[in-house]
Amino acid sequence: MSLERRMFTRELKLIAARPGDILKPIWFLMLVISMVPLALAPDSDLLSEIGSAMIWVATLLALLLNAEHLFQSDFSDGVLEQWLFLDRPLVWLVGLKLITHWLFHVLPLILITPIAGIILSVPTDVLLALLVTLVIATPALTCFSGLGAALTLGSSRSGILGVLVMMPLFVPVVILAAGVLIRAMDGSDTLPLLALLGAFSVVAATFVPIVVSAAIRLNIGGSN
Amino acid sequence: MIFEPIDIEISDLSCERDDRSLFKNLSMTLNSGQILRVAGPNGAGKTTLLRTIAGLFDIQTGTIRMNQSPLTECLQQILYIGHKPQVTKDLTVLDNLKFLTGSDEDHLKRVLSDVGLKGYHDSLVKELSQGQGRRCALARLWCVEAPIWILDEPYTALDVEMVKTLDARITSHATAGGICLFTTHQPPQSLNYTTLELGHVT
Amino acid sequence: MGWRWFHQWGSPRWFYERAGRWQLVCGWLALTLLITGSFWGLALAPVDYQQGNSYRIIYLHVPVAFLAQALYTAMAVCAVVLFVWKMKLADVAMQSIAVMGFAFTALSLVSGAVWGKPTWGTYWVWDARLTSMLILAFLYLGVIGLRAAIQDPDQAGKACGILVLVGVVNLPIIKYSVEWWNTLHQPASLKLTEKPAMPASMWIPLLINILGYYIAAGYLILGSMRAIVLERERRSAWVRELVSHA
Amino acid sequence: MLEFQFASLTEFFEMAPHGVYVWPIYGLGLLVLSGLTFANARQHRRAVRMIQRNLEREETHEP
Repeated sequence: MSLERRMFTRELKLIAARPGDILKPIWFLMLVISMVPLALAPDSDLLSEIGSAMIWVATLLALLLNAEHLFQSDFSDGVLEQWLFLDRPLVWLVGLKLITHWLFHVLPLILITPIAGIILSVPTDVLLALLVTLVIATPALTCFSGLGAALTLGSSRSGILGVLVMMPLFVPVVILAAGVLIRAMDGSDTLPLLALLGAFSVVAATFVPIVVSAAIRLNIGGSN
Repeated sequence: MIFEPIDIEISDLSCERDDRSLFKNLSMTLNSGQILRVAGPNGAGKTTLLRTIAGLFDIQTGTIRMNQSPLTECLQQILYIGHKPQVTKDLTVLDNLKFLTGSDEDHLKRVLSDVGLKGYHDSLVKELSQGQGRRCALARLWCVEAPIWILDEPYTALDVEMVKTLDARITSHATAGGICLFTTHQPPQSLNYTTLELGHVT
Repeated sequence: MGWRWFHQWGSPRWFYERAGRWQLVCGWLALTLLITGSFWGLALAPVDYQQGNSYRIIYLHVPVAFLAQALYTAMAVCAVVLFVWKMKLADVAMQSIAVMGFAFTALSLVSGAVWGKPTWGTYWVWDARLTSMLILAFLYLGVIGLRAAIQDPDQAGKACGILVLVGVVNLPIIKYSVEWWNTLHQPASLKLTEKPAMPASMWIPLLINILGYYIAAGYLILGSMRAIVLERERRSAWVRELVSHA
Repeated sequence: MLEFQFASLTEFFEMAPHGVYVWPIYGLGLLVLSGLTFANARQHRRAVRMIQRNLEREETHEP
């Protein structure tokens, strides 16, 4: 069995062993979304106007929450340092890990957002735009939150620090996605912005794994 | 199987941690078939030396070469088992070993019975005792075909029988032309090894 | 040849001794410039015919805002030096600059907000410049927080270096996206444009203060670097000797 | 070109109508600059004292 397939099956088995890792962010997302009408007003016009933005922010938080597990448990078990002895470059393995993370941990979160959209009475066409922006933007977000997780591996009580450190870097993505949603709301052309968002994701997915592997290498070198 | 002849040349290796010099100007050559025990009191830098040779720590000063080429190009030749568990608690014994070694299931089951974990292949690692977990990590010694073994405290939590099994495995590895470096506080009885004392070098 | 000046920076002792003198020079120079510039700006510069006296805040706000952005770049330069030449002093500089950078960013945010009150009638508007300054403050905080979380100073330095480099690549993207976002959501009516023709009696004190704040930042960074160098080199012979004679 | 822009010192301190905004900001600026200077000096002093303590401890341990 090739190393790539081994990593993939291992990830699947880990999910089967710890279903909470996937369920908790979804739970979190739905909980935050349910809080919005309670904190604001059950007025559906108001909700539909801010709903898509709320879902975006909540997804962002949920995404960062589950990125914390990306490397932490493998690092403290000493499995992560074994990656260096496998006959693949570390960058490649990091890239694979980020891809599996996106597939198994981020995609479920995106798939749940229509339900969140329905309960916040977001109009269907906006909801569709929301889904598209999430699918296009999350690769970049996954890479950056992975970097946050990798940078804070070395600190014993990192907790939410990875989130705090990486959040400012999400600004361009959030702004572009919001631009798409605004245009979708008044029915104008969203394609140019989506292309820009996609470009950002592609660039991030190309370069950030290199930085992530450097950060991991650094933290392995410092632990004992 | 017999390994290609291999040598590790360490020259002028020095390391400082937290402003303390752990070892200074350490030079030695390890050849095929050699078993080296790194000894010394706690904090003498045993783990640091092992991790440096394994390429996990950056070399501060000095060089380590394997068969004349720099260390970083030869990491696949190394099997490193540190004192972290090296296994994932939430996975079964078999799944752990499958991922790390890439061996097939039948071979792994044979290995597991060799290390006294027969019938445990479907157990989660967190259900095992500490010694059994250690056996699971050490089972990789029977699967991976790396000539250089670097084992940090491999004897911890092992019973007498497993210690003997491990000694035998290390001996057969050295006979096949492999190199083994290890640390331990209880000197193993049935093993022929040379010792490097750390902590006395000034 | 000619590289000695650069390699000297690798020696903490050389730096510590020289920095003490530079610090003194910088301190007095900054004090003189700042007193001159601020007094000129506050008392001698003519009143702005549109904004009245509230514009006098720019003699603090503009230099500090310049510094806030320049210091992040300086930090990135230090990160490059740290990774390319493995110079520990660059890491010390990074640590000092992060704190000073955050202080100046916060100061520019507060002064900007207070200036906004008489000018726009409100303390905070989501103006492009204020917003990117706010993000910059968070970036600085991230660097400080990451440093504080990792125990080993070498490792903390490298982790911060990575973060700073990623940040500096992102900074222009953040700036442009925030500007674009600003035009998307509100017409440019609130945007405050610098008047192109400022009389000399207005911009000369501004220039003096910009220079003054830059030198003051240099003074503060040198001071903080000296303290950190002393702390990190506590085991070395020269520090022991220095301290026992003190 | 360089003349005092205010009729009196009181007017200068009032800076009507924006004195409430201008003066606190300059006060804050002064506070930040002096605070940082003070913090640096304190950090330096503490480093020196820590090293001195270490030296003393070593002397008592290793006669």
